[in-house]
Amino acid sequence: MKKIVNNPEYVVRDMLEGLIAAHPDALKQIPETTVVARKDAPLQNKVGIVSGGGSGHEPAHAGYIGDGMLDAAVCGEMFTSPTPDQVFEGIKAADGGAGVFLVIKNYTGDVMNFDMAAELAEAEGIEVEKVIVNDDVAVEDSSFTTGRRGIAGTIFVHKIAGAKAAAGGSLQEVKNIAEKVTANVRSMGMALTPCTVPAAGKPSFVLEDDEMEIGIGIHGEPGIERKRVTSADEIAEELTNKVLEDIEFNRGDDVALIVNGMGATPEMELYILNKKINEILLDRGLNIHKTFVGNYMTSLEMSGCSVTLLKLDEEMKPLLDAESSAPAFRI
Amino acid sequence: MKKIVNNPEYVVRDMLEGLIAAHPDALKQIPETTVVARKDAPLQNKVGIVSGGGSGHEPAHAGYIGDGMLDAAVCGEMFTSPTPDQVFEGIKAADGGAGVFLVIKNYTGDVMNFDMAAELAEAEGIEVEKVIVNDDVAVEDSSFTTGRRGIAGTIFVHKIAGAKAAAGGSLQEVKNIAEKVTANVRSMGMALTPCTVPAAGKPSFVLEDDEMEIGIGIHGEPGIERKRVTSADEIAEELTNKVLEDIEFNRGDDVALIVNGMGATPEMELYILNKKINEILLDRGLNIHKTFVGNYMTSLEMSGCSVTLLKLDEEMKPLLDAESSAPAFRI
Amino acid sequence: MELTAHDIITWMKKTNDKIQSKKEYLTSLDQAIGDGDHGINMARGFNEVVVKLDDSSYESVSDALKDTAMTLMSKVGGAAGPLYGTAFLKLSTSLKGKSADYTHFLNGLEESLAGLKQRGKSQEGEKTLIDVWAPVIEKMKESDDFDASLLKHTAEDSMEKTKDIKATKGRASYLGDRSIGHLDPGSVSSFYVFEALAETIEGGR
Amino acid sequence: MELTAHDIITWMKKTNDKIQSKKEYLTSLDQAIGDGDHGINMARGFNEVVVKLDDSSYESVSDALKDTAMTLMSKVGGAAGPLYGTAFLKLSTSLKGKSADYTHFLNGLEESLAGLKQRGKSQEGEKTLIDVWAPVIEKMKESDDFDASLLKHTAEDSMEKTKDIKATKGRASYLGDRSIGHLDPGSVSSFYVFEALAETIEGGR
Ligand SMILES: Nc1ncnc2c1ncn2[C@@H]1O[C@H](COP(=O)(O)OP(=O)(O)O)[C@@H](O)[C@H]1O
Ligand SMILES: Nc1ncnc2c1ncn2[C@@H]1O[C@H](COP(=O)(O)OP(=O)(O)O)[C@@H](O)[C@H]1O
Ligand SMILES: [Mg+2]
Ligand SMILES: [Mg+2]
Ligand SMILES: [Mg+2]
Ligand SMILES: [Mg+2]
Repeated sequence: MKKIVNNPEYVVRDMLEGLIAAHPDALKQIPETTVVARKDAPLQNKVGIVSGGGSGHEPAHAGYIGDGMLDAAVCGEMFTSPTPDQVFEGIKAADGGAGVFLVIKNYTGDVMNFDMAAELAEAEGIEVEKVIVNDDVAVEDSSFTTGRRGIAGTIFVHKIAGAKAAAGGSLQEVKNIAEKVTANVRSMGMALTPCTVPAAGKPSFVLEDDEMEIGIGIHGEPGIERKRVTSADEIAEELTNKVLEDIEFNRGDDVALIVNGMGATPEMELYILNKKINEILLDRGLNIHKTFVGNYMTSLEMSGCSVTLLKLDEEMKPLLDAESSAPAFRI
Repeated sequence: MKKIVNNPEYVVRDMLEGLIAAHPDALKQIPETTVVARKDAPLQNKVGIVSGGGSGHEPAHAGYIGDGMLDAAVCGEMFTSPTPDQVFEGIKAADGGAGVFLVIKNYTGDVMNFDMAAELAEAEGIEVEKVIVNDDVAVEDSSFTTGRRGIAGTIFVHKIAGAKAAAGGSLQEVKNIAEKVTANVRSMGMALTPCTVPAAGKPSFVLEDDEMEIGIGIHGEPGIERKRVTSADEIAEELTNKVLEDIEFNRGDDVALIVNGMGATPEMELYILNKKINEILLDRGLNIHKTFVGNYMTSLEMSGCSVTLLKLDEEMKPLLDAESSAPAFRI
Repeated sequence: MELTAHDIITWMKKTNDKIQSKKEYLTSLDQAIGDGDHGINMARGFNEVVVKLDDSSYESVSDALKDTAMTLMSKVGGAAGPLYGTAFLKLSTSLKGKSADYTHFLNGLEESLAGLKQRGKSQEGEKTLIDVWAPVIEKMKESDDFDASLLKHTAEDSMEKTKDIKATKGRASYLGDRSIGHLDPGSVSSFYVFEALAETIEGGR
Repeated sequence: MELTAHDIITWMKKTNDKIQSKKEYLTSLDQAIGDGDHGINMARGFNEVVVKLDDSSYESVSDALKDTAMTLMSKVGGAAGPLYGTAFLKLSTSLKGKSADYTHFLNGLEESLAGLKQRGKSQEGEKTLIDVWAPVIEKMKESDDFDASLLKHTAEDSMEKTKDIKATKGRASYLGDRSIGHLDPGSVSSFYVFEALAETIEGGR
């Protein structure tokens, strides 16, 4: 394991200190917690938007705090959902009297911890609503299972729900639009190399020099299929086609695209992927409204990528385009 | 070599197509060249700012094109300076009649190719000035050698020279401020792992599992010292102290800081470094005006980091703070 | 036999000892079919439980269990945190104002199991820690006093059986059939909990 | 003996063959003390030179050399591109309107060397391709006609001597003393250029 860290047990604590030091005017840490919030939070009479989850996905989620996006992010231990008391602190930090909206990625731990926090908040009279993002088409969605995971598509939920709240939307309106985004966003990822949780000290799985793993999660979970590394064009096709299959995309639809790096993949490779993805989408007659290429939802130093598509409508489009001051998603 | 690429010979071509596809409203590629320019270039009566160099350092340099930064970036082959004809195309694309300013990193190839391009441009009546950035303190600066390399500090030159040009500065004024930045910016880097040029197919050097290389360049050049991996705090100390030694930093000085990732290092680790760097700078009585943490000047999938410090004065400060619409450096 | 607050502290210390020494093993089980943090999370959480229990003095079993629950809830995180937190909280609530004799304790464990199922929206047979808690409690119902050896063996057998189950809940469910052949990490940590309980009972004899 | 435009084409084709077959070797030399692109760059450039020369027909040696120079300049990049471009451009300019007999050709090479030094702001002994060009030209001055074997051996010896030099120019200079013990990649490619010239002369006899 080669990492630039001090004590592996304190990576999250150290990171948060370095994060706040880098953005002293925009961010603050709620004392004695792992909650990061806008410096000026809570905003009176604005619905507060709170997200969070395990750490190791940077810039998710603290990088998405800012005007027009999140009010607070709750940072768990490495790949570990934060606890209810921490999420509750995040809710309190974001509560300006108009209620708080939780963006939760669909993992058992996240759902349980955020739900318990919501119960605590409601007991104190804070109105709380939530959305559970489940964009990962690598995983089967069925009522008998845990359902699909939440991955990079979550960023679009942050953005659009955040813009709605910034525009004065009510808690219910924010929830409605967040649910619409969730219903229309799909993603799929792959990895060339695994990642290593600092305190675990060894990689989450092992891939041979000529192997890649398709359908990878963002926590070093093994994917759904292991095969020989193919070309960028073939990878782009495999991921994009899978994403396009899951919900109906029709000629003329407006879409927004994220070509996401898993952490160690150079931007050059992401742009090479984007070339092909672009061709595929144009071939399908889709109208690419906006493209985002970069590291948005990472998995430590995993190398690989994911493709996210959001089918837009006239309500979502201006909200996606609205200004955001979040350091990792300036618009 | 594990990479998401098609034919390794065409990585730059493929990347540029994907880049333009992602930023269709902001960027254009000059046909038949590897020059990327602002969509609206050339801007009449504004000094054009052109940078460039070998590819493999993304987001450098095309990511720094935008209002308040570069007008054009000339993209060479992997780690290979672009040729004079290409640089000349970049100069023409940026020339709005007020002259063109070249930001060159101090490498023999870059200096020669850009100089020859400048001669071609001058022969066609375009006024050209330049600065040669040499911020890397890992390398000895002496008149008998090639001198120090240009690395991440170049971004500050782009930003401040770009802001001066955007504010209506003359070619000479742009040159003056760019030279001031160059005189006041220093950097130093290290690597945990090497990188592999796609067409070369094997890594530029080999490090054992417990080794790191200090004083690394951004082209897979070996560094100046190989040693056992130490903690984040020790790495931060070693790099920062070396940077602080080279020019005089006095208590009360304003500085701007870049904690730069080399490509494969997770943001988490960069923030862990920033925590310690911050402490060191505050201990020295320096006033950290602005901090930038992220992948700014990379070396493909190398893992490692560099630390850049710019000593600011009252002239540079507002120019650094001025707006920029460049995708990789939004301010 | 009746458990005392002191027994609860012993139970948690023994659990902690096991989890600390099996931290890497639990993590490697979770790397195989999950995200590789179960050992790290449980070790962090139970370490804090022991610190908390050592710093306090307890009149009742219920109070000691409540602090255990609250500490796990706020220190473990992930799926295991709310689950173990809920299980011990239900046990604590059920024993409130009561002696921890076999019947009361067993009733409490039944409440724990119900809490686990509700919190996890899951049932037996989904390859989760419920596949240890449920059969252990079922077996305990056949007896009318603590039986250390029965407890331990039932927990151990049940844990081992999780190997053959296909996961339909938790992170391992993403693997579908590929989850078969691996032990469920949460079931292994639950085995340590019951093994530690068995040893506490034996020591208390 | 006098070189013809056709000889120049042969020279460049032979150079290209060598460089293509030594592409990886050149790259690995550059990985050791540079950035690992010298073989890739030279292979790309000389390949284009051959395409260009094949597509055209030349009246004079100077014209063929000019296209060679311009192609290298616009296709190689890095340090080698402007350097080789300059060297062949100076040779072309010097031979303009002249026959490529030994004296004229040698004068031209001297112009090339001056151009290399000026472009690279460098001298002999700095571990660059100048350490092949300079001694080769020096040696040629002792003779009054093309001598293939002398050319080849001088180039080869000079190339090998770069191993012992400490680099003070180019990327290898960053390594300081650590550059000693490695061949200079540009000197090796320059050796191929002169070896190819020697073979062209031999063939032309
Ligand atoms: N829905 C569920 N119901 C009951 N137990 C579950 C459920 N989901 C997961 N578990 C248990 O939690 C364990 C994983 O815990 P842990 O690794 O700490 O959490 P995470 O999966 O969030 O990383 C699993 O091995 C399983 O026993
Ligand atoms: N200043 C210089 N003067 C003469 N030759 C030089 C100089 N700098 C570099 N070279 C030559 O160029 C070669 C490197 O070429 P190449 O690898 O293509 O360029 P780069 O160093 O830009 O990657 C060196 O081996 C050396 O022979
Ligand atoms: Mg987890
Ligand atoms: Mg080069
Ligand atoms: Mg886990
Ligand atoms: Mg080179």
